[in-house]
Amino acid sequence: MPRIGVFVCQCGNNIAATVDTKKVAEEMGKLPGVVYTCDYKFMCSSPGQEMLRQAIKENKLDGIIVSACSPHMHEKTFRKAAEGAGLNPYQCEITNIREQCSWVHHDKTKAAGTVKSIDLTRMTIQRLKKNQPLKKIKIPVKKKAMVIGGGIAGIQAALDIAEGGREVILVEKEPSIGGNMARLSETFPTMDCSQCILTPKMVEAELNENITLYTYSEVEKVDGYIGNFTVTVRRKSKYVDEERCTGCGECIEKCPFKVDSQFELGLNKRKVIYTPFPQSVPNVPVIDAPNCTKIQKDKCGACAIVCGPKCIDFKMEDKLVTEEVGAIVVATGYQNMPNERFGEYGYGRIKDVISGMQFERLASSSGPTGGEIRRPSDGKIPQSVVFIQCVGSRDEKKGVSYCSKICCMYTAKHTKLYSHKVHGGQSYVFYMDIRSGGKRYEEFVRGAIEHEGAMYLRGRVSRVYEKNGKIMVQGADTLSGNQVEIEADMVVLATAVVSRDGADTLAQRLGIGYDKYKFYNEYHPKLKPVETVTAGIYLAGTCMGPMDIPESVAQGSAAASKVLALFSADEMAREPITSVVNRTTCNACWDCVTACPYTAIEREAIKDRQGNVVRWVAKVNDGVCQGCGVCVAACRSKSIDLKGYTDEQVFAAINAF
Amino acid sequence: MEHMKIPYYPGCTLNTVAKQFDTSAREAASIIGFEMKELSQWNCCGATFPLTPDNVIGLTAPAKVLSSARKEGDTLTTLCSVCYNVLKRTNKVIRDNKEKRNVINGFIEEEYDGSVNILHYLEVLRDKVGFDKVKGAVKRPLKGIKAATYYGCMLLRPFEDIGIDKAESPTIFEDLLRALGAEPVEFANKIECCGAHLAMNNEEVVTNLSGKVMTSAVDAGAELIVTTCPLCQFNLEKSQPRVAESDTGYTPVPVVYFTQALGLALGQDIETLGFEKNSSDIMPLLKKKGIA
Amino acid sequence: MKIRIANDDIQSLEVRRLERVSGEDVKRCYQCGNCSGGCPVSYAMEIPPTKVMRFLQLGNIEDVRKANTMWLCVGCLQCYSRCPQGVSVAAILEGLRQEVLRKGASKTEVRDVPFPFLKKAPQQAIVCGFRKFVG
Amino acid sequence: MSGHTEHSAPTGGYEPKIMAFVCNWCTYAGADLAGTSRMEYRPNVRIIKLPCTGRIDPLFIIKAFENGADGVLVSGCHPGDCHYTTGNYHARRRWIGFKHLMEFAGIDMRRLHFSWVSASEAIKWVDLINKVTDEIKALGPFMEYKGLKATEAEQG
Ligand SMILES: Cc1cc2nc3c(=O)[nH]c(=O)nc-3n(C[C@H](O)[C@H](O)[C@H](O)COP(=O)(O)OP(=O)(O)OC[C@H]3O[C@@H](n4cnc5c(N)ncnc54)[C@H](O)[C@@H]3O)c2cc1C
Ligand SMILES: Cc1cc2nc3c(=O)[nH]c(=O)nc-3n(C[C@H](O)[C@H](O)[C@H](O)COP(=O)(O)OP(=O)(O)OC[C@H]3O[C@@H](n4cnc5c(N)ncnc54)[C@H](O)[C@@H]3O)c2cc1C
Ligand code: SF4
Ligand code: SF4
Ligand code: SF4
Ligand code: SF4
Ligand code: SF4
Ligand code: SF4
Ligand code: SF4
Ligand code: SF4
Repeated sequence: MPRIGVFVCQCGNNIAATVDTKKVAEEMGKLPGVVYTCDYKFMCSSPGQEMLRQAIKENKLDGIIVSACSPHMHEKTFRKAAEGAGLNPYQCEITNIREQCSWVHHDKTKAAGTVKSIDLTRMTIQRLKKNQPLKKIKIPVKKKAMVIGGGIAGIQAALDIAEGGREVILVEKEPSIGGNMARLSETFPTMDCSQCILTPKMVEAELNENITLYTYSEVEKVDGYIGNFTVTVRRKSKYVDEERCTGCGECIEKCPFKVDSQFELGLNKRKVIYTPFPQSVPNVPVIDAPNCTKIQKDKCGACAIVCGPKCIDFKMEDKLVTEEVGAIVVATGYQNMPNERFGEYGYGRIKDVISGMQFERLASSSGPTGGEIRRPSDGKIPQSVVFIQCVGSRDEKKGVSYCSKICCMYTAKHTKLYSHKVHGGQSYVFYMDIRSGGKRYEEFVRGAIEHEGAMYLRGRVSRVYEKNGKIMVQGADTLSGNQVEIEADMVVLATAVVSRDGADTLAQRLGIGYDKYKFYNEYHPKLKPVETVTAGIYLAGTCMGPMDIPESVAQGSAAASKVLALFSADEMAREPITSVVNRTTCNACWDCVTACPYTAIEREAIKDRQGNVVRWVAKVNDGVCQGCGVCVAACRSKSIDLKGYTDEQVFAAINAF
Repeated sequence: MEHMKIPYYPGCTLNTVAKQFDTSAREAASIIGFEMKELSQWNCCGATFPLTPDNVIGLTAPAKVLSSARKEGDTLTTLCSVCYNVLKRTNKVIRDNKEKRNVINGFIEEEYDGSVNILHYLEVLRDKVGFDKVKGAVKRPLKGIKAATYYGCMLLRPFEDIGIDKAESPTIFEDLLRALGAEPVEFANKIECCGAHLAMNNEEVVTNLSGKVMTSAVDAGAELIVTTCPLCQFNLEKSQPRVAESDTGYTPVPVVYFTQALGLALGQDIETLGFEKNSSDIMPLLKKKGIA
Repeated sequence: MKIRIANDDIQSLEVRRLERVSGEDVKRCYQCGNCSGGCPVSYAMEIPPTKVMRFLQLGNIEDVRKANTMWLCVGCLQCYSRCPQGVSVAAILEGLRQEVLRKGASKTEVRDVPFPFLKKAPQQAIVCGFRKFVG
Repeated sequence: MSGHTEHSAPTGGYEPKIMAFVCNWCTYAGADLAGTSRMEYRPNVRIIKLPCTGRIDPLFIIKAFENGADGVLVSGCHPGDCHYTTGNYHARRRWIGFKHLMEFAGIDMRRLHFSWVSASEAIKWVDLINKVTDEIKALGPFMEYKGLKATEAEQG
């Protein structure tokens, strides 16, 4: 027979005014297994708690009920008090007779409130009888983090974590970190040069002792859970020994072959052995294997000959490395929508129709034109440039329905750069709305219009075509209500910001969610903006959706602070409310596996002595399980149950109704 | 490829004022090695796909054509872009919209389910025959002829229903002309409208739109304009003198059906191509290029 | 021109009827201007396509009815093809034409069409023209 | 062991007994807010707190009816707001198959209510309880299962 104690709280007059607490206690005393009852003025006060501890000890109670306020208020208090008296804290249950009874049933005769309190307390008592002692789950935390993606968001996160004294591995799939920001010329709203503010950060990341750079690398596999991830990284062969390379650039100099530069978006060529851009970090070239004649046809080898330290190895292979980390920050960024999708704008057909990012390269002093705005077809300086906004954005039919958020700003920036660089040139901007929310953003756009003379036309462009060597831009100016046509020398498309190709594959490897555009889902868009549903995995920057540099950086720092908070203790304690599988009855239907929103359930092989698999069963990973109980309801053979909310406990409560 | 017989819907115009479109196509087919088998029973498709979805009656005429085609095979080919557009869109409605299918079948007293595959003659050449094979059959390459391939509207739009090629940057037509030895030119208005049925009451607009098509073609260096639709053909040819009148820099060029160009390249007897039924004259160009 | 706007206009039953006939939802239009920009006949229209949509949103169907726009639309579908919102102004204009034609009125009487045209023009132009202009 | 205290309203007459299964994060907190705001509502509901509506087993509901409930209410977070991201979707998906089961078990579907109440929707909670109580009251006691419990007890 259990020995249960029931403590009914009066909460001053808060409960006692409409609930006869004495009667509740008396009634409960009549139930089998209840060996102690009382009612008291303030259970949560120090004397109240002391009384509770005393009663447990004196009456050798093995379970207690406190009928008082909401468990959200004092469950922790009373469980701690019970623990102080040597009771397992999960043998203490709360009945809510304040928020659910006294405060909502104002009947002064106390009839309704008392009856309901008695019912609720009885239900809790019956439930308590089925309780099992539980232990908090302790998870050791590996205090090393991984950041995936070395754009500005990832760099910032890595630097902040390193600054906090923890080790970080920064994984970047390109030969250099820097991401899209490395391509930009000057940046809104302050117009500082992108390279000037980015390069120091890149170098810092390279030099910081706590940061290990894995460039030209990709995450292949992720196992484990918060505090204990095991990540397999493929380090693609650079064909250059990173340790020995001095970055002298001789090899690049001597390589006789050129191909289109991806970094320059086709506006320029690069060698087959290359660094993406001069300020690359690390400053170690890689060989573009599919284009290298040595690797493909065993001819050439010029680079290896000139390399002083002899670090070129044409036989080098990819390496798989495994890293154990406690937290992961995902900062894989964005790409631009392919412009070819909009045949009406002639991109790819008309040479001087370029993308906004290509314009950045033209305007960049380290770009293919040394910062002069020259059009790709003939190198002439364009005297009129038409900018088309919302290309692919806000276009449900052919593009994406969302607003890309940054293009209004960077287009205004482009008109400014253009007017500074080409005197007498005229820029035209076709826009639908100008979205310039942010500190000093609206002023920035107004400046482009009022001081730099950009002509803003409200309307979309319908088509772009060539006529007598000019580019004709045909659209509407909805403010005057007319069709308009402009003869331009160059057209710049502000193409939509979209998720990276392969973003979904990475998300699946990490077990994080993504939306229909393959942007990663934050746990809560307002209150948990850098967390994911998978504990221990955080997000930063444009892998979540369009944003500008300030936001990306803020998120990098936010994610880093989450990681540092996690790393501040050696282990994490978690509520033991997790599911367990009954291995004898589980028939491996995997319904629970599909149902679990956290992919917390794994398939486990049961082997015989010889090591042959005899059977499969489901297995819950305590580190991952969040205790929602969805799996329990999904299991048809009743082979999985949720600790703290077992079927037995719930049925006991229902049966006591 | 074994001998192919493809059910064929000529439509009313190809039976009358655009006879040369029809005959040149049939002849070319037989040279390439397939047969266009005219439907034994057909009626006018209505020449307009009703743009308002509540107009189901407008779909009955094309539905009748489709249901008789069903009895003769599982594909149906057309030449005229308008017929193609109307039949293909109607077919899609019947296939995808059960409610409308029932209403339409009730009207035409047939049980048609939308299972006929509608192919434009260009698609037959591209997908069933293959442009390579067409190229192989060329006897009289249209060498040195800069040709403007004028798509117009109905062959391409709406993309979701038609899908013959990319709506804004199609190439099927150019690819054919290239196979025939001609040099297709890229011109601005190749997918813009010629003025269509406004021919009936608004010459001004038709001249303007057709004029833009032709001037942009000629500006791009075209010496010949090739069409896929009798109405385009009519509007362009009819407007050309007026365009030349108002724009002194404009040199008129011959306008022909693509099947005429095809027949020419395949070595068909020039006399049988019906060029005399066109109101523009292709002969000087052919002479100049040493083709005739 | 000043447009007075009242609740009755915004909730106009006539516009709702037009929406039903055309299968379009005028609210979908976000006034980007692409249709006016691309419409080949826009230049000759008294109210270009984008403005047609705006007038209908405001419930001002009267002015749209009076304009030449619907009779100039060639049904080329450039508006629909490029509308980011998937709106077919062509269908709206057809709906407006149908309103007139279904009442038996005509834009063009058969006797007004010149005989040489009837003789030489492709049948399809005549059939289509009749469908678009004759009630 | 069941020992439902028979009770009647101060006015006398029939008072239905209603069991509510609510999630811990949204609806339970919403009900708490009704309390802290001192709102008043009908006293007929007994809450059982679960982590998520996704935890609810159809048998819980059938058992509630067996134990004398005249109506059952299920309430959790709004779609998209689930604390466990998709738990409530699972719950909703399950209802579909589950409705048939209920009907098969002879339960009048009007006695089973589903709702979404967020942590801030105290008013919605109050209105919901009042509405459900009145509706069940109008339906009268759920007699189909009455006595079932007793027979079971005799046998087992
Ligand atoms: C034309 C243009 C102009 C702009 N101008 C401005 C401006 O003036 N001011 C401003 O504030 N913002 C501007 N922006 C926005 C700015 O580019 C972004 O806000 C910023 O670059 C986002 O940084 P990020 O780190 O989130 O992403 P990214 O820069 O995209 O970095 C992501 C990094 O992750 C790497 N990566 C991707 N996938 C993987 C993987 N699977 N494994 C490993 N690594 C991976 C990528 O190689 C890349 O290095 C502009 C954007 C454009 C398009
Ligand atoms: C009408 C309206 C509707 C909105 N709706 C939304 C919405 O739907 N969604 C959304 O995301 N955002 C919304 N917002 C924006 C949202 O309110 C803010 O983003 C958010 O509240 C900002 O929080 P905060 O902590 O920065 O500032 P605040 O909420 O202003 O908090 C600052 C706190 O600091 C205290 N304080 C100030 N000075 C001192 C001092 N010297 N010493 C000590 N304490 C001090 C203040 O008393 C206050 O408690 C809305 C805003 C408005 C005006
Ligand atoms: S335990 Fe809760 S109900 Fe009791 S006195 Fe404290 S606050 Fe009030
Ligand atoms: S071996 Fe390859 S990378 Fe080296 S110089 Fe030759 S082509 Fe360039
Ligand atoms: S020559 Fe050798 S050391 Fe110099 S950059 Fe090339 S690989 Fe590095
Ligand atoms: S930010 Fe401006 S240009 Fe970019 S999608 Fe939004 S509204 Fe269009
Ligand atoms: S309780 Fe929820 S999180 Fe845990 S295993 Fe079951 S479904 Fe997954
Ligand atoms: S649903 Fe139940 S039986 Fe099926 S695998 Fe999971 S625990 Fe095993
Ligand atoms: S293109 Fe579409 S959204 Fe834009 S103005 Fe025209 S109808 Fe409206
Ligand atoms: S269908 Fe009519 S409104 Fe639309 S673009 Fe063509 S002519 Fe203009």
